[in-house]
Amino acid sequence: MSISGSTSGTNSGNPAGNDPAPRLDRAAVAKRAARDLVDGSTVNLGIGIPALCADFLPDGVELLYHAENGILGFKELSAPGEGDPNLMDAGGKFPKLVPGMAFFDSVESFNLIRGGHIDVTVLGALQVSRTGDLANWIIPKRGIGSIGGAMDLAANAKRVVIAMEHTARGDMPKIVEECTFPLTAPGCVDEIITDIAVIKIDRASGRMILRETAPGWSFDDVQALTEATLVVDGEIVVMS
Amino acid sequence: MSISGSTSGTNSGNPAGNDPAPRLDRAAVAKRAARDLVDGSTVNLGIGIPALCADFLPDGVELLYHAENGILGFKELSAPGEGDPNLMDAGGKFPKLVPGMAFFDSVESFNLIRGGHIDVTVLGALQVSRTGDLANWIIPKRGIGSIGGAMDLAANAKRVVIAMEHTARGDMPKIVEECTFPLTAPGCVDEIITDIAVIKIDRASGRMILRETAPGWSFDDVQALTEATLVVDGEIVVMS
Amino acid sequence: MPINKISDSFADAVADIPSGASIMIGGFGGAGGQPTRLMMALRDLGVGDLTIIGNVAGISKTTGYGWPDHLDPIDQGMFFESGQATKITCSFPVPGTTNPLSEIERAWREGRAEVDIVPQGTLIERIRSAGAGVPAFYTPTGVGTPVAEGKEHRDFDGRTYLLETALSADYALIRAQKADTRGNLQYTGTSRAFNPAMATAAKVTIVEVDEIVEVGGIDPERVETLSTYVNRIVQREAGDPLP
Amino acid sequence: MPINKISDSFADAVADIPSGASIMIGGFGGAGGQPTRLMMALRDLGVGDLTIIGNVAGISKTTGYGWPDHLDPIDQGMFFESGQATKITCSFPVPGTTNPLSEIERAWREGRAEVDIVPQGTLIERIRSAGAGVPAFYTPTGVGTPVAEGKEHRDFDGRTYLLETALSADYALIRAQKADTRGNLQYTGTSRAFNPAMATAAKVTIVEVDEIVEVGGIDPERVETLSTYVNRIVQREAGDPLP
Repeated sequence: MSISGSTSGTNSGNPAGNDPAPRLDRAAVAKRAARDLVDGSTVNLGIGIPALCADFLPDGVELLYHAENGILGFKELSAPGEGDPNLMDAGGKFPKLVPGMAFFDSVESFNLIRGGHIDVTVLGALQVSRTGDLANWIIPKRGIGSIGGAMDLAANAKRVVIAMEHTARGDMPKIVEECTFPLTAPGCVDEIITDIAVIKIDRASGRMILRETAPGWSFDDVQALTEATLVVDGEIVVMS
Repeated sequence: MSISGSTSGTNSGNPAGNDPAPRLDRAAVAKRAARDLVDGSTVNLGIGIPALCADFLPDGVELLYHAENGILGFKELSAPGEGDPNLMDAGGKFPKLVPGMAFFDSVESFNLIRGGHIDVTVLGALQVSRTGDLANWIIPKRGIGSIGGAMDLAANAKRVVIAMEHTARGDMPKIVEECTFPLTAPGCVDEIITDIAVIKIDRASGRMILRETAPGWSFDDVQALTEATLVVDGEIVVMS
Repeated sequence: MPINKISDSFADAVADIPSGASIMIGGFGGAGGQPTRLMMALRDLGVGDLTIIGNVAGISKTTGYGWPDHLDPIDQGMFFESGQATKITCSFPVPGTTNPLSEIERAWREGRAEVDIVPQGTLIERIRSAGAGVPAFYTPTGVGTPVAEGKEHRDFDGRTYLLETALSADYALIRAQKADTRGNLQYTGTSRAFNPAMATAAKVTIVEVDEIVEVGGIDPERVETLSTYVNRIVQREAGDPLP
Repeated sequence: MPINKISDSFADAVADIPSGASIMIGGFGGAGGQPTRLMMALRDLGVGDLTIIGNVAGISKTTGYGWPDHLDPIDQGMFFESGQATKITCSFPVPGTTNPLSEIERAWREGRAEVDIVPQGTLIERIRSAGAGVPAFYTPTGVGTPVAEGKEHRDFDGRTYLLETALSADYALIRAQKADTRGNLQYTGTSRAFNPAMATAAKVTIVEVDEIVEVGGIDPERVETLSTYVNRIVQREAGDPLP
């Protein structure tokens, strides 16, 4: 859990009106991120766009959702007003009791994370650097922030995927050469999925490879909203 | 659990026949050790004489027995042939299921020990030094030994009591100035209860204080079978 | 006869907590697993200069985090609103930007409180270590971040780790669903969270439960906190409307 | 559809274990909690140069430790009798002086096996640390003893501690009573011991169970090993006479 869900939600789109085509909505970003989740994986989804991934799993894919507060194997939320305070997820919501769930304490929950047993975590971000540094827990001018499980997840999950809007308020780039915000973890991000692009980070070579663009967006269009230098390595396909 | 129970059991008494009076039997040593156990304490008893303490608790005293293999609150053993392999103590015996027991894994079991939550452990010994060093896990000439939970218990229990025969085979002293056997833990023993004496170790001053002697045994009689120098500090009473 | 661990009231259970004490407060954040009645008793006791150790702390009142919609949330912010607490160590004291300031953030901004923010996995492992007799351990979490400042770095097998130290407290206020009279505890669902580890890491552990049963009333397989760790137990009133 | 973790036979479940592998064997010592059928399958597989990681190891056959009187004990000594194992890390490999030599002690005396004896609390914490992503920790246990030789010593708050490192393995053979088809595990009584921690610390965890149930067949409060840690499950034959 990190605060990035709520903070990246403050992006107000494209006030200047010079986008070549519409950006994807949050659901579409989540849907694209969900497509890469592998059946049977143990997965931790951050709040915001990442949490929406659960609504868009491909047919036949079943994931084992983990939340930091000590639950594995939850699915949908209870109806409003029907939740049990003793059956909570890490976002403070109340899932339903379903077969196969497991409850445990916070020691065990972070053994699972720190021990590298989480296959994938999908998180939000304030900034991601070209080499995969992630900043998603504090806005410097606020002076105080919340870490929660974000540092443990970012540093230790087998795969770290960022699902977010491509830019912050006023089209300020969030994908940067070097993060100026305090880090959550250095060199941890494997892939970024945004409302205009899918970018793979090749940490070994320090390259950001543009893999996909939203319909109507070119390499140059995406690069214009990205401070970090993007490269092409193989075909660029249209996001779907 | 340490091997000392079985090894200290090899003492063959007093072959030279020059004892001033009989030595106490194993049950009497255990009974004397049991008298100091405080109601409600969490206690770990080693095998041999220490394990016998459970048979001699004063009226009204109820202890919470812990065994390293992950059980708290056990009492008597099952009848021969009736034990359940999934309800074992650390000595490999099978206690009965009684109300209030708790089962847990070895991580939790040693959190309890290492964390200093065991009020008293009663252990056997091969040697105890004047400053409370304990050796009870390996006989040097054998070259190989078993540590089990002995080092964790000796180093971390709030109070370490040794219950043993005063001397080894041939009246070789076990209570010595310096241990010649490899240590289980240095400076850990609080009290020694043997078949001829009760000795308190004042670790702050490095003194062994003789508190009690078996009926018919004088200070000098006990000192003669003790390599470490004993001192008197207060009255010496007769063991009972 | 073992010591009687049962307190007659929440006020009695916390009565000896002095000003200046460090207090662990169990649960995860949210209503479930939070020792709400013990917290209210500590607030009513009025002692000050407290150091609080929590997890998700003080964000429920302004965000509703982890509380059913029909109830007014109660959270660790109460000790900062009352001015009793001057420090908190926790992982998540700041709500999102769209929410009003929490009591903890307000106290921090006004210079009334020190806020020590620790990664959640490091926080729980530090607490667990205090109970388990481990004075320090290495973790990969926080390397290359502000959390690493001033800490020892060390490489094992080519990866860099931080040295983190055990975190104990004078008191732990925790919440369980069931206790037996000896002090064995059983939890329900996700209410375990920080409670079992905190029970092991404080000099005095005080537990708020729904129900106290006789010895034998908890399945030996379901004793999630051993009685050895528990000093005081208080039972809630039947039908208490708070979770 | 999640991966099928169920193996058809004990032989299948261990078939890919190569010579030279390191193998954790669960339980405490004694019949309860020991993955006896998996051990027999590994012996029958015949691979060699194995490193075994156990706890109380190889003393049941000569002492009866932890076995019902009417059965012939089976223990980790089998891998030393067969010559498959060349090393063991454990806490208790030597029976009392009044007992015949164990297979492990005999192999050690004959120079066929290296025996690494570790304090039990340090052993379980090293295994737990490997699963929990902690590369090293400090413990008070072993200071001033042969166990401390060559290890880093460090003082915290005036007491001296040893640095101990995480201990992982290629395979863990463990024993539980119940598994669901997803791989969640439930244990009975004192059979937990080293099993849950070992499940987290090996590259491949293989579980021997009495019963495999559908998902939902284990109470969510009683999942003592999470399915994430489990790679293969084998069910014993109904009425297996071994504990």
